[in-house]
Amino acid sequence: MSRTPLDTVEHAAATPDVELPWAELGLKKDEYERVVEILGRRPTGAELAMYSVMWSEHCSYKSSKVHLRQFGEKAPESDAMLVGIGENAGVVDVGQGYAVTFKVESHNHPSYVEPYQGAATGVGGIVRDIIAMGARPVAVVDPLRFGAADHPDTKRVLPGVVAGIGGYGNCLGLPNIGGEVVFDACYQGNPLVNAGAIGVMRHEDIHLAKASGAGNKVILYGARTGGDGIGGASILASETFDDAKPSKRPAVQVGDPFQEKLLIECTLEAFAEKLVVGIQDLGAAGLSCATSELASNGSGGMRVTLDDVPLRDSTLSPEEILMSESQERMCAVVEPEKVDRFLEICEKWDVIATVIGEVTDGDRLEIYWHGGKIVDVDPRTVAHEGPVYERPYARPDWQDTLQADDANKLPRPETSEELKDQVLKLVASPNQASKSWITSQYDHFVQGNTVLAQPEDSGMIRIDEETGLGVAIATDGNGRYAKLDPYHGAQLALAEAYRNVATTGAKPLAVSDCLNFGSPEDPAVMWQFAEAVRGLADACQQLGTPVTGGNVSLYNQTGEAAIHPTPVVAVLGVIDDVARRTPVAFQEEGQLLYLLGDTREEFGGSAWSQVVHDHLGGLPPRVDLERERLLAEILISASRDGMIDSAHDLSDGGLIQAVVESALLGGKGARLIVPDGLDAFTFLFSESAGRAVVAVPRSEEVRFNDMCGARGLPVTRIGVVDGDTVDVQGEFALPLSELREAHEGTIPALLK
Amino acid sequence: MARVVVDVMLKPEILDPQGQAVQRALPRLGFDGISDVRQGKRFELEVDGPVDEAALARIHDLAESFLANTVIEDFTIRVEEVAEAAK
Amino acid sequence: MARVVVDVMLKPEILDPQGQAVQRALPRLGFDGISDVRQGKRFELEVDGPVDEAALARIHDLAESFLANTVIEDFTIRVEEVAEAAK
Amino acid sequence: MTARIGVVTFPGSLDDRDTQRAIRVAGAEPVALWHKDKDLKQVDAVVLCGGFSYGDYLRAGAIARFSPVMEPLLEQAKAGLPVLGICNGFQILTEAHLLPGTMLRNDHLHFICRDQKLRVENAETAWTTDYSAGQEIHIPLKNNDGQYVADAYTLDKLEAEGRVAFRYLDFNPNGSQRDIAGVTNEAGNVVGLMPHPEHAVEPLIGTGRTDGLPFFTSILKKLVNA
Ligand SMILES: Nc1ncnc2c1ncn2[C@@H]1O[C@H](COP(=O)(O)OP(=O)(O)O)[C@@H](O)[C@H]1O
Ligand SMILES: [Mg+2]
Repeated sequence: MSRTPLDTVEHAAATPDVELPWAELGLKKDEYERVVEILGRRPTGAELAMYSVMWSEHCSYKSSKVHLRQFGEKAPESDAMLVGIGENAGVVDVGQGYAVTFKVESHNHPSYVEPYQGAATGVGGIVRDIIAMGARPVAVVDPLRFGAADHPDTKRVLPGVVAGIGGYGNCLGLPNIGGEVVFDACYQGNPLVNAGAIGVMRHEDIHLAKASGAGNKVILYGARTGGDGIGGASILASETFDDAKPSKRPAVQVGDPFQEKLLIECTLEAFAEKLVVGIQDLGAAGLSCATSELASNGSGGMRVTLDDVPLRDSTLSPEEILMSESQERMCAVVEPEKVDRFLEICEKWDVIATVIGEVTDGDRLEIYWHGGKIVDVDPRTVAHEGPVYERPYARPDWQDTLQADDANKLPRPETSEELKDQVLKLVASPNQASKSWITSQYDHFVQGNTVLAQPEDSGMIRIDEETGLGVAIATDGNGRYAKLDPYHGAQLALAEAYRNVATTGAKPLAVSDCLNFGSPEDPAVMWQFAEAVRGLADACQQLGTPVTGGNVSLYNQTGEAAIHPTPVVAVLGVIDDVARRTPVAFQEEGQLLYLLGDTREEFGGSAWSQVVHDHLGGLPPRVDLERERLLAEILISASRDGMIDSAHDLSDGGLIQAVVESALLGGKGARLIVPDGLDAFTFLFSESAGRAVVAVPRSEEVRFNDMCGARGLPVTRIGVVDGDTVDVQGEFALPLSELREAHEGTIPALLK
Repeated sequence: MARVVVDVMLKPEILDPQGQAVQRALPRLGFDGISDVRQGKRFELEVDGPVDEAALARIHDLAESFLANTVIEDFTIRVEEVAEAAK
Repeated sequence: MARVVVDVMLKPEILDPQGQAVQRALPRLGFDGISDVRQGKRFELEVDGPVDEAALARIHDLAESFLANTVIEDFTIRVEEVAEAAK
Repeated sequence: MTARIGVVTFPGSLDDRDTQRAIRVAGAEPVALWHKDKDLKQVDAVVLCGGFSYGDYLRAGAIARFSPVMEPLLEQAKAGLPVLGICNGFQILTEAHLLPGTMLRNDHLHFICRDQKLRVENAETAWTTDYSAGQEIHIPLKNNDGQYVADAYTLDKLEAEGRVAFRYLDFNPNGSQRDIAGVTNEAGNVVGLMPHPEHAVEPLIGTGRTDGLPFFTSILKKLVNA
C-alpha cells in the first residue's frame, strides 16, 4: 500500500478505484465486497487490515459458528454458570463466594513452525484471557499431540514445545497440573499444542471486555508493539501452509514471560483498587481485535490515536500496528479520574502504559494517524458481524468401511506368555508410557496450593486455605475414537475428563473445549466437526455440565491428509475439602481392589489394537452417560466419606494399564483375579467406558458394597493390593521393577 | 587447529527480552549513554585441520541447521586469527 | 553512534554444559572434525557518542561488574567497525 | 513475642506468597519487603524467595542483585542478620558474593521439578537447628540453573569448614559439584539452597511432606530466644 498520501477515510472515499490487496490478506472476493457494502465506500488500508484479521477463521469462527451455537442452545440449567460463552473465558461459581474461570486454546501452527516460541506464546495467550476476566491465574494444563514417537521431526518439535510451555509457565509462577501427550502419525505435520489455564477470583471481581462511559480513557499497557506475527492470525488460520515454501512462513512471535508476570501483578493490583471499567487482552489480531471488541461490547464508540502506541520498531505502518501480534499487551478502560492511579501502578511494576484513546458517545470506532482519520467503522461489523458460512458437510464414504473393520476380530493372545508380553508392550508404548520426562520439566509446586498434579487423574488446586475448598481439572481427547465415530468420540472425550475429575473426588461442574480438526473446506472434515460438536453438546446437556468457552482450530492438515478429528475436552470440578481428595497410587497392602462398571468386549480404537496390531477400525466403546454420572456420584461419595484410599479411572489401555500405574506410583503390587464371566484378555485390555478401579480398606468393605448395591452400580471384587508384582492369577506375574523399566524407559530413550 | 566463531543474534525485528532486561537495568547501575542492548550467543568451534572453503561451507550448514534457529535468528561466521585483546 | 561488542565466555576450566551438548550432537548431524565447542554470550551495545578511552573504561566496568560473572566467566570487549561478512 | 521475618519481592519473584505462608505456619510474622525499599523495616531476618527475578535474564539473580533493597541487606547480613536464599534467592546471594560459588545451567539443560532427597550436613546454622546433622529429608526442587560450581580451593574450604549445609542424596539433579545443594557463610547466618523448603510445610500440599518446616521453626526459635 502506498504511503503517500495517507490513506484516510476521506482519501478512500475520493479514490474508489484504488485496488487493495484483499486476497493477499486472506479475504475472499465476496467478503471484500461485503466490507465495501458495509462502509459504503472502499475501505482504507487500515480498515482492510482490521476486517481481514477479524474476519479470519481464527477470529471470526466463520466455519464453525453455526455448529457451536448448540453449546448455548443445549446448555443445561446450571446455577454455577456466572459468565458463559462469548467472553474471554467462562466463569463458574464454586461456592464460598469464589468464582473460577478456565479455558483451553490452541497454538498448533505456530508451534510447528517454531516449537519453543509457539508453545510459549500459547501459554502466554491463554493466561491473558484469564487475567482479562479479573482472576488470578492459578494453574495451567497442556494437552499435546505429536507425530509418531520415533519420527525424526518429533525430536525437533516435542522438546521445543515442552521447553516452551515450561519456560513460559514456570517463569510466570503457574503450576502445571495436567495435560496429555499423545503420539500418532496423523499429527506429523500438524502437532496439536493446546494450552489451558484456570483463574480464581471473588464473585465481585469479575471483569468484562467492554468499553462504556463516554470520556473514559483507553489505556494500552505492557510490551511495546513490534512487527511480530503481522497477519499471523489471518494467514495462519485461513489456509494450510506448506513447509516446502518457507517464504510463506509467518513472522513468529517471541514471548517474554517476565513481562507477562509483571502484567499479571499490575493488572490484579488495578482490579483490587477498582480502577478498571473494562479490559481486554491483546492476542490474535492485536489492537484490531481489542479495540473493536471493547467498543462493540460497550455502550458507546471509541476514538484511538495510533501515534500514541509505544513502538519497538518506529518504521511500522498504521496497518501493521493494528495487526501486530506482539505479546504481553493488555487494553484497559479507565475512568478519567482514575487514570493517574492506574498509570502509577503500572510504573510501580515497570510496565509501560499509555492512554491511546477514549470512549465516545457515538457508536463508531475511529482511529487516527498523523492527524488523519484512517478508520471509521461500526465496531460490531468488525468484531461480531463477520461472515458466517454454512459449509457443506457429508459423511465420508470411507466411514462405513472403517467401522466395518472390526477390532474385536483381531487375533488375540493365545497363551499366558503372549498375554504377558502384550501387557509389557502396552505399558511401554509411547502413548501409555510414563510422561514424567516431560512433566518433570514443569513446576508443579509453585504457589503452594497444588494438591494433585501429574500423573494423577486430575490436577487439583486448593483455593481457600481455611476451608480447604479446591478445584480440579482434567483434559482428555481420543482422536482414534473420534475418527471411528466423531459423535461418540467427542462424548467419550467428555466422559473421560468428567470421570477423571470425579475419580479424584471432585464434582464436575463445567466444560471448556478445544476442537482440533482438518480443513473445513473438505465436506468430510466438516461432517466430523459437525458430529463432534453435536455429540459434545448433547452429552454436556445430559451430564449437566455446560460448555463455558473454548477454541476451534481448523486447517490442521497436510495436503489432503487431515489429522484425526481431535476434540479435546477440559472438565472443571469442585471439591469442598481437598483433604478428601483421592490419589491414584495404592496406599496400603491388603486393601481390596474393586472394579466399578461393566466390562464388554470393546477394542475398536483401543490402545491394544494400536500397539499390538497397528490397527484402527470398528466402533469406539459404547457411551452411557447415565452410567458415567452414577459412577461419578459413587466416586465422590466414597471420597467424601472416606471409603476408598485410592482410585484410578479406566481409559486407554484398559484395566491393566490403570492397575500398573497405581502400583508403580504407590510402589505396591497387586494380585488380580479374573472375574467370572470374563476372559483374561478382555478383563485386562477392554476399553469399556464408565469404569474405575478403587482400593477399599477392609474396614470399609461392607459400607462401600452396600452403597454401590443401593445405587445400582455394578461392582466386582478383582483382587488385593499386595507384594511387589502385578500378578494376574493363573496367567502371569510381572515384577514392579520390570514394569517400571518398561513404563518409564520409553520416552527418555526416544528423546535422548 | 583453528578457531571458528559463530555469532548468533536474534533478527532485528524479533523481540529480545534478555537484551531489553539488561538495558533497563543499566540506569540503575549508573550507566547511561547506551541506547540499545541485544544479547545473542557466541559459539567457539575448534576445528581440526585447515579451515578452507569446504570446512567453512560445512560450518555454514551447521550454523544454519543447528546452531541458529533461522526462523528467528541470524548468524555470522568468522575465523578467529589471533587472540583478541583479552580483558 | 557506535557498536561495542562484549563477548562473555565461561572460563576454560569451567565445564560448559551447553557447548558440550552441541558437541555431542555433532556426530549425529554428520559433522566431524570439530574437537571442541564452547558456548557463550554476545552483547551488542549501541553507544551514544564517541567510543573513546573513557567510554571503553566504563564499558569494561560494566562488563566486569554486570555482564560477566567473573567467578566463572571471562570477557572481551571490542568496537565493531564494519559489518562483518553476513551469512 | 514472635519474630518478624521479611520476604523480598523482586519483579518476577514467584514464591513470595508461599514463603510468607510458610513463615506463618511456623508461627512467625511475615513482613513483605519490596525490591525498591531502601530499608528493611526492622525485620529480624530476611528470606530471598524463589522465582525468576527479572526473568532470570542475563544470569539468574544478576539483575536483582543490584536492587535498592540489597544495599541494606548486604550491610546487615555482614553484621549478622539471618538471611535465607531459596533457589533464585540463593542465586542472588551468590551474585552478590554473600555466598561463594555460583550456579550454572543444569547439566542436562532442562528445567527439573522433583521431590528431592537431601542430607542436612550442618545443623548449626541460623536456619537449620531444628534438624540434626546427617538427617535425611525430602524437599521439592525446581530450577533451570541449579548446577553449583566453585573452584577447587573454595570447595575444599567449604568442606573443611563445614559450610556445605545440604547435599543431594541418591540423585544429583543438576550436576552440582560434590552434590552440593546448599551452603552457608562462615558465621552461619546466611544460608542458600536450591530446593524449596517453603513448598514442604503442609501435609497434602505439594509432595505432602512437611520436611521444610524446620527451616522456619529454627529461625523462629533462634530469634525468640535471642
Ligand atoms: N503434557 C502434559 N502436561 C502435564 N501433564 C500431563 C501431560 N501429559 C500427561 N500429563 C499427566 O499425566 C497423567 C497421565 O496422563 P493420561 O494417561 O493422559 O491420563 P488419563 O488417561 O487419566 O487422562 C495425567 O495426570 C496427566 O494430567
Ligand atoms: Mg485418568
